[in-house]
Amino acid sequence: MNMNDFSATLLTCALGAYVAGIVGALLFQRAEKLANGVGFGLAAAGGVCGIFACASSLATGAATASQSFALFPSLIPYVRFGLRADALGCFFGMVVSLLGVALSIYSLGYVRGYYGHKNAGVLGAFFNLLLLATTLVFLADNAFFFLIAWELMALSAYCLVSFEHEHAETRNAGVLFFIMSHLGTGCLILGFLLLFQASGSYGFEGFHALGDKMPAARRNVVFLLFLIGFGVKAGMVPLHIWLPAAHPVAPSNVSALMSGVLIKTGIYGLARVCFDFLGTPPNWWGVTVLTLGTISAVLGVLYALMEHDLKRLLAYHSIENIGIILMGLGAALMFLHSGHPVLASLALIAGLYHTLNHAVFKALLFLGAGAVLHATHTRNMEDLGGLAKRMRWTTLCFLVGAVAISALPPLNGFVSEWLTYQSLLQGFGTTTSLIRLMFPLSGAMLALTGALAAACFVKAFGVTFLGQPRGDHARQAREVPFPMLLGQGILVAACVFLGLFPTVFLKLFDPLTRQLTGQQLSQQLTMADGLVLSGGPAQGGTVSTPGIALMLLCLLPVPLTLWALFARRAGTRIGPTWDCGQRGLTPQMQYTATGFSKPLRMIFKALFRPRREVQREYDFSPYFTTTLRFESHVEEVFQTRIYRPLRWLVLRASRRLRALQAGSLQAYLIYIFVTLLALLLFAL
Amino acid sequence: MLLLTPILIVPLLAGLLCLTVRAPRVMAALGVLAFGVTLGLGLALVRQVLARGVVTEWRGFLSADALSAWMVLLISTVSLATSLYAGRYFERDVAAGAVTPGRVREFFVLTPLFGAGMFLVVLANNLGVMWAAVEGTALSSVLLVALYNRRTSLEAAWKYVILGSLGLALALMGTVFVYAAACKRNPDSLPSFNWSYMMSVAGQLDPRLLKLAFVFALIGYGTKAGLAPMHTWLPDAHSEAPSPTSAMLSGVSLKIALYALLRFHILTTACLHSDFSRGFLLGFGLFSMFLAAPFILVQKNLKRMLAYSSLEHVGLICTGFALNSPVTIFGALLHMGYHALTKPVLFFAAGNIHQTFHSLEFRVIGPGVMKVLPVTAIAMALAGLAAIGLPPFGLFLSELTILSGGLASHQTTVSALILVALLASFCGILQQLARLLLGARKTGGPASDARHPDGVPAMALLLGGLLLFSVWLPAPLLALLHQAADLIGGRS
Amino acid sequence: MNLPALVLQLLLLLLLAPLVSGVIKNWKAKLQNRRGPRPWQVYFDLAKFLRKDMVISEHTSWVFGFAPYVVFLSALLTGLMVPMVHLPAPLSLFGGVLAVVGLLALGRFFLALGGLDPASAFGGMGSSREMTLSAIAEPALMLAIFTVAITAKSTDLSQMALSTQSATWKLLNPAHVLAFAAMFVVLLAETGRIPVDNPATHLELTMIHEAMLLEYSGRHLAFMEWGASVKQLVLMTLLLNVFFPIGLAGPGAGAAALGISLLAYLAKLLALSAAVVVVETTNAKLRLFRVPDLLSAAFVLATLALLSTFLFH
Amino acid sequence: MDIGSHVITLMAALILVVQLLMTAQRQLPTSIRLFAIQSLLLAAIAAVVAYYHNASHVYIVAGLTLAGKVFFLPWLLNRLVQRIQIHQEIEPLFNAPTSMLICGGLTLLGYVVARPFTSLERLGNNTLPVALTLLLTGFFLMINCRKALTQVLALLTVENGVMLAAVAVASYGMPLVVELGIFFDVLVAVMVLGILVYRIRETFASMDTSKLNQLKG
Amino acid sequence: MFVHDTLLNRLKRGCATMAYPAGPAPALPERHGGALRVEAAKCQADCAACVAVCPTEAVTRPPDRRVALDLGRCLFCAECVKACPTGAITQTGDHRLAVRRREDLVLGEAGNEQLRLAGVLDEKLRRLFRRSLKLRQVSAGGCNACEADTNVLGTIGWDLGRFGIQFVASPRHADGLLITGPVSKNMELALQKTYAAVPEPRIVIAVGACAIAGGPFVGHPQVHNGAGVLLPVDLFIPGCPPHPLTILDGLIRLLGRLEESGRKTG
Repeated sequence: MNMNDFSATLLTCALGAYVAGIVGALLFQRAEKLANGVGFGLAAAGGVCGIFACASSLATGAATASQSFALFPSLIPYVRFGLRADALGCFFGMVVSLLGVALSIYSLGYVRGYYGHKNAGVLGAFFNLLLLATTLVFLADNAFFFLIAWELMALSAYCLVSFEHEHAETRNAGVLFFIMSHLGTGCLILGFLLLFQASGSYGFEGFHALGDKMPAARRNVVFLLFLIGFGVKAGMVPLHIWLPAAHPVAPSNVSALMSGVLIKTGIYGLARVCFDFLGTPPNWWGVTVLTLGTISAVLGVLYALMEHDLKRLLAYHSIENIGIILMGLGAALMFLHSGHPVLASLALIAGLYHTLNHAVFKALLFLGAGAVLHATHTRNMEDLGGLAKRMRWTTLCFLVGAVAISALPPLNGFVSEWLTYQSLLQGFGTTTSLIRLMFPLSGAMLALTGALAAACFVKAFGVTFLGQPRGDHARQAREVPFPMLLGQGILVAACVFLGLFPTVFLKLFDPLTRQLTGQQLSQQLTMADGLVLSGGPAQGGTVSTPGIALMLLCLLPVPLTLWALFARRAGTRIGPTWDCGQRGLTPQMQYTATGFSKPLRMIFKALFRPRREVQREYDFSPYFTTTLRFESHVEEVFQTRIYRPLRWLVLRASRRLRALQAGSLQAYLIYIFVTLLALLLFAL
Repeated sequence: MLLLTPILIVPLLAGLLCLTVRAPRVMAALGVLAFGVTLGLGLALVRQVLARGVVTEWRGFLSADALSAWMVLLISTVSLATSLYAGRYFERDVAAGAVTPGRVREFFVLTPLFGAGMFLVVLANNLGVMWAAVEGTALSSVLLVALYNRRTSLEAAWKYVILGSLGLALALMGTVFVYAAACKRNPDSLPSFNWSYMMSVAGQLDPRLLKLAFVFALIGYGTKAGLAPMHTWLPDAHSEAPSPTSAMLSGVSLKIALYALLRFHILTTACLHSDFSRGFLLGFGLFSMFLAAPFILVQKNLKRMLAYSSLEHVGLICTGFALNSPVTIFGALLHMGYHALTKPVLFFAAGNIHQTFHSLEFRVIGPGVMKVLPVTAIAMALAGLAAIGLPPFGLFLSELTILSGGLASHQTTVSALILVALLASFCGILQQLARLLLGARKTGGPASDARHPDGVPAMALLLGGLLLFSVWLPAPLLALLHQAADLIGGRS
Repeated sequence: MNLPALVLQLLLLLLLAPLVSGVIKNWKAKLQNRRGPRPWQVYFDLAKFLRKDMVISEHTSWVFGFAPYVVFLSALLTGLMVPMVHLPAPLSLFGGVLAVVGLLALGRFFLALGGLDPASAFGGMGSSREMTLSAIAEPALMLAIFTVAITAKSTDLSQMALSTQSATWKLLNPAHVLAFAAMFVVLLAETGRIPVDNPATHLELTMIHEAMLLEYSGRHLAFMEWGASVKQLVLMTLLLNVFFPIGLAGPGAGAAALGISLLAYLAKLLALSAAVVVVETTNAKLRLFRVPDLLSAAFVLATLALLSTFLFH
Repeated sequence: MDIGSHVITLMAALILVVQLLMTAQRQLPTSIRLFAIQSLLLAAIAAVVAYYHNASHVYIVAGLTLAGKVFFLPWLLNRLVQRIQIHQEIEPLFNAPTSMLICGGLTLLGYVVARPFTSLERLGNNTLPVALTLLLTGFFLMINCRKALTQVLALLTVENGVMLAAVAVASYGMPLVVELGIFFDVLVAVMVLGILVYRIRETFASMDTSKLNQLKG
Repeated sequence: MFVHDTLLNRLKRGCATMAYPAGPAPALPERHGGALRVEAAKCQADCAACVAVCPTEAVTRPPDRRVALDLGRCLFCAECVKACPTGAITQTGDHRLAVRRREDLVLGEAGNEQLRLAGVLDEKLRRLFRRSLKLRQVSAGGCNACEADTNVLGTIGWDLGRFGIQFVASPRHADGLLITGPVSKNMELALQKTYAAVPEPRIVIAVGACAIAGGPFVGHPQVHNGAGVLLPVDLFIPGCPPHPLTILDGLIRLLGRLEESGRKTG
């Protein structure tokens, strides 16, 4: 049984596990504990099979030669439910399976919070359906099956987002998500149909390098359609408004899955279309994707800084990281245009490696936020604080996630951003036109984004976990049950492993880059048998995260010897925090999340247009106020400038159109009469 | 062995029997029995049609080709589900005093007649008889619409009958002109008015006369089919009629008029060999789809929203036929089937909601129907998702077939417009249903009545059928649809 | 990487860093016409702090105790990656300029968390301002690095120094001068010098870097101060050896060459310190929300440097 | 042969005149009577056609039209008028002169549309344009008046127009079974309309259809 | 341009710091009488002129014992010198007033007509703080005279920094407290908390009569009569306010940076 069949059977049993998970969760709805166990247990099992299937087919290079196999015989004539585990599909399949395992284990603990008032079985069922649909999206091999899986994914995500549909805010977020996602799918349908028109069949093999055969104008239209369609799902800036609305209201394990994997389907789509289908791209494609990526990155992090709702903050960070991934893809497209396949595959590896990293550390952060929510029942950072001493392990996991997302050295965020920097740097030399200025400028913006992300996560981690608890919820917080910690632990291990041993994963990218750009870079990028990561050219600069981690440990004796020499007799005393001799620090005196981001709000006033209202009530003199109400808002430019006016226009037009059906029989008769006369006069 | 006549006679008999029977439960059973038999006969007819192409009886007076066989199936399925649902529906209505037992009897008499009329339309070979049958269905449904005798239902019935009869008068003018064209060909003998005869001589008919005939038929039958701008009666009639009737109206009666219009379209294309009739159908179809979307978006009444959604689906089916490539016509026929399975469920659920909340205004029903009527809400959610074209259900399949057919025949702009219209109505319906079904119950309003939810067997039958046929298209059904598609495309 | 070079550079780093900040304090005093503390005063302070006890706030978690070690070690590690005396820096294989920037960011990240942990308002304010200003300084720093990296076609510091060393006219190249100016402004911002932040102030409300250390005492404070001075030395060395690599000993240099290289390095270091002292004494501290204008000026300088890489030659 | 066509042309013109009269006046009973005259003329034309083409079934058609539309329907409508005691048509949409002008325009349109087909008629040269005009003016009459009963009458005139077209254009009317089907349908239609008018009268206490405008949007 | 002129001006002025303690101490203003000297032997039998005239009862003459002048409470107004008929109390013009123990401040007994010089810290503390002493100044209700004089030490003339002594913002960084002011009730808690915030080993320096014994406010209900009541004080620098030279002398003597013969050390 050669490798291809092995991974195929494993894949089928993974999907089978998900289906069993759905059925099991629905069947045992009444017995909540059983439904939770069966549902998420099977999801975890499916995830494990998925990881082995994809990893094995990627590692053994079986992915490149894989044929598509029908999942089950299709009873509908021209629809073929074919799966093809090619390199790109396997890579993303691995991402979804890895997250599936970690999140399912986490959910075993998290869903206990829902016993009694919400139906855990339905949550388990839809969770499995989402995993199933996402895996099918990655592995589908014809447009029809892809669209079916895509819509199923959107549908199950909608049901999961509006799981706690008691609050109006959740319902609106769910509807906004589904409508924008479906408008995106509309563009995808049109795009695929245009490809179908050009290629004659639905199969993805038929679409390969179809772009070169299509007329330029139509090819650009197809590209724009796919950019919009997948951009909506990925959360690119102009089309991102659903993301900060939908993720916070969803249950935490779901928002982790959505942030980790769902928005990656958009990236998968873009990669599949731009690199596999549309052949060598014109230059403006790459420039557009790079610019949108940069804008998404900067705006994403700037808006994240202004949030004091933990999960909205993480949602905006998803937009930022998607921006970074798009920068990688955009750069790769520009290199493909200027005929530098090696550099293109470097940029592509940077983008896709960041996809994997983001999936891991964003899910980890959402799980952390979920744990905080589970313990304190609030997402508002202004009521949290001091959780480090009460939730020791969640704090550690969240810190690892925070360090990873801020792209700080030993962990995986740094590695993928380092690769992105390398590709942007080497990109400067590829053309002589002024376009090459974009690379260093977007590099500078990436640096700004990285630093702002670090600032944002100092705020998020510091205000939530350190200092004194600001509300009594935070004061009574207790550590979350073990499965939740295990879920986070797996992702922490993944973060550390991805960070310290990037060269191991580069080998997995070989079949992928060979399929998309025809290059194989893992030898070129690894030095010193896997410990050092090189940027490509000989003296082009290297980095070795294991080396950095090792040296950080080896340098530890320096402070220890200093301690031994000088400070052996020094003691430690626990005392109150220094408060300039006042009567003692109250939790309200601590720096709040809003306060922390105040300098940046002042600096970027033009973008945020901050508004603050202070209402003062006093009895007899304005100088002795009895109550003070302070409110500060940051204007979400896209909502107030683009989407709200658009929506208002549409509704006003529809209301005006309603006057057509005003109830008078005469008017209706006149409509028919006029139509008859028009036809008689003009049509004959 | 006679097949077509029993299809007509059985519902007729059931209708008349209901006059004599006392107990409403028996009348409902009669209805179910009648349409059960017709469904069985329909299946037999399908096998016959696949075997012999066209089945005729009474020397060609009744004839059934693939298209009419398919219509018979749709009519009997929808009517069966309706009568299944109507039994318990009217029990509750009578208990609530909304309608007198006399009226219930009127319902159970008229519905089988309505069904019989529809059967006659699809089986009649003679265009004149077809017209009379459509007139018959119109008249029987008018009294059904006016069943509740409220001010609004009378208003709806009046508009329905005036606009309907006017439309049919124009349709009659179209039929007369067709017949005139036939007479012109051989003035001496009295030509037969049969459809089969007409098709055989289509080549020699006078094109100008046929154009005029098609124009009148288009306006006439278009009004009955609810194509915009002649659709104005549709939301009023479908929202004011009792839910079983509006299910039949929306589910299949619109398609009957479309069937008649199709006959004229086939005839005109066969005679003119030009895109004359296709262009009109395309224009009216697209116009209906685009007109429905804004109304759905700002709709305040549940059944009116469902009516506009039917308008949009009929528009899509009409555009599907108008694109005139075998794949799109096959898609449109498939869409007819799926829509006939989906829409009644929505109306049954609306009926349950109407009887529980005594209103159809979104404001009054408010959020949280899921908490009050869980089974109805789930059925409505599933049917709603199907109606807006989401994959697990067949409508997505048929919509995509129509679109891919359109693109395969290089009519890209039209397909793009169809897609835009579908997206627009998707947003409207999703937003309204989400606001209605989800959410916590607001204070006051009926408590969640735990009694056995009604109409479940009917809804289950239809939803089960929909899910079954979304996944599995049995070979005979496929052959039938291909045969019908060739018929419409003028290639058989 | 050879061990003796690593240990030597480590010792040089540990000893030289406090000396440089001592010299800067002394020269500043001299320019204020007072004798001022002796340059090696910082050693005494550090030694005393190491010996002293520690008072730790009751609200702090393990992060408070962990932060000083991260700051100190990350600063040392960046020191080992930057070529000071001998061209390929001991750990140049482990990371180029991007790794240096990343490690400095890691140090700053934990420094800020250390500031937030004791739940005091000053610590929060300090970390908020530190993270804000460093975020605004980052694009200018990265663009300056990009300018040099582009001309040297590598992000490895040793490679950059070599490429600048090879063409002597490179010192007067406008791109280099502009990039140096931008990096100098960023140096002032990163090490908390006068125009951005006043290291010797007592007013807690005006502090940026000091505010985060208010709660630290004993050896934690020693490691923090030492780490800060090492970070300052690293940034200065980065500036010097990338833009003015005169006298820097090549890969196979002998003892004499190393000696000359050390002397040249010390001379350059003192020159740069003099520049810093002059800036500090002749300028007043900018208001907090005027600092971004200064840093955007640095960004413009860096952009001009980037443009001039291909406009003028 | 030509006498027949002359007679038919004359009667068609008369039908048109009756139609214009009906548009102009407002009294309900007179409208019913005018409708009866119009049906009579139509039955006469059918009889003349039947005579010249000695087609027996057309006689039956003529007889049925006579029985049904000249006697039975007017009787039914008059009984309805007595029951609901409303005789006066209220303010129509367009006042008399404008509606007459519009009818003129519609007649012109009818002739323009029907011109290419006049060759079809073997008896009477312009009965088809008249039929078309009858249809259009009947349509306009329905738009113009607001009384439910007048709308029914307008509908019947439209239906007369169609029957006239059938008689004129088809060599000698349509097959009998079709004619019967159409005839009975018209009868049932009028009965249903009568029931509805009666119910509206009870619930709305007035016949003004413009009050029927609660269903909006 | 601006930078150029500043630099030239600064370089022209050269170093403005005084040579003390290497060079001679700057002259005290003449009004400053310096330390007092009490020779009880010259006292007449029952003369109590000085007791009556002293504003803070610094001078006491219990019936059975000889006159005793508590320099801690003395405001150096030199009224007693003027009032003493026999010149038992005289001003020596000596600026070295700092003492290590409170009782050393009481003059009049046979052996200690004059103040002993402040002794050096014990060996462990001296080695720790000899070259680097960071003090946290706490003004516990003082009239800002002592604070001003302490502040003067930071100017370019005195330049306390050259001895490694520095005033710091946070008590956590400090090695000791320099307290001025009579420790009012309001400031008691603040003083206690600041003292608690300073990590061991720590020293306390009381500057000025108020900090030592309450100064002019001695005995006031809202005052704790000096820091000694609350905290273990290591160095007392009397004076109201003590001349900067006295404070400087006390500090560097405390750290053992001043080797000088002459008077005994306490």
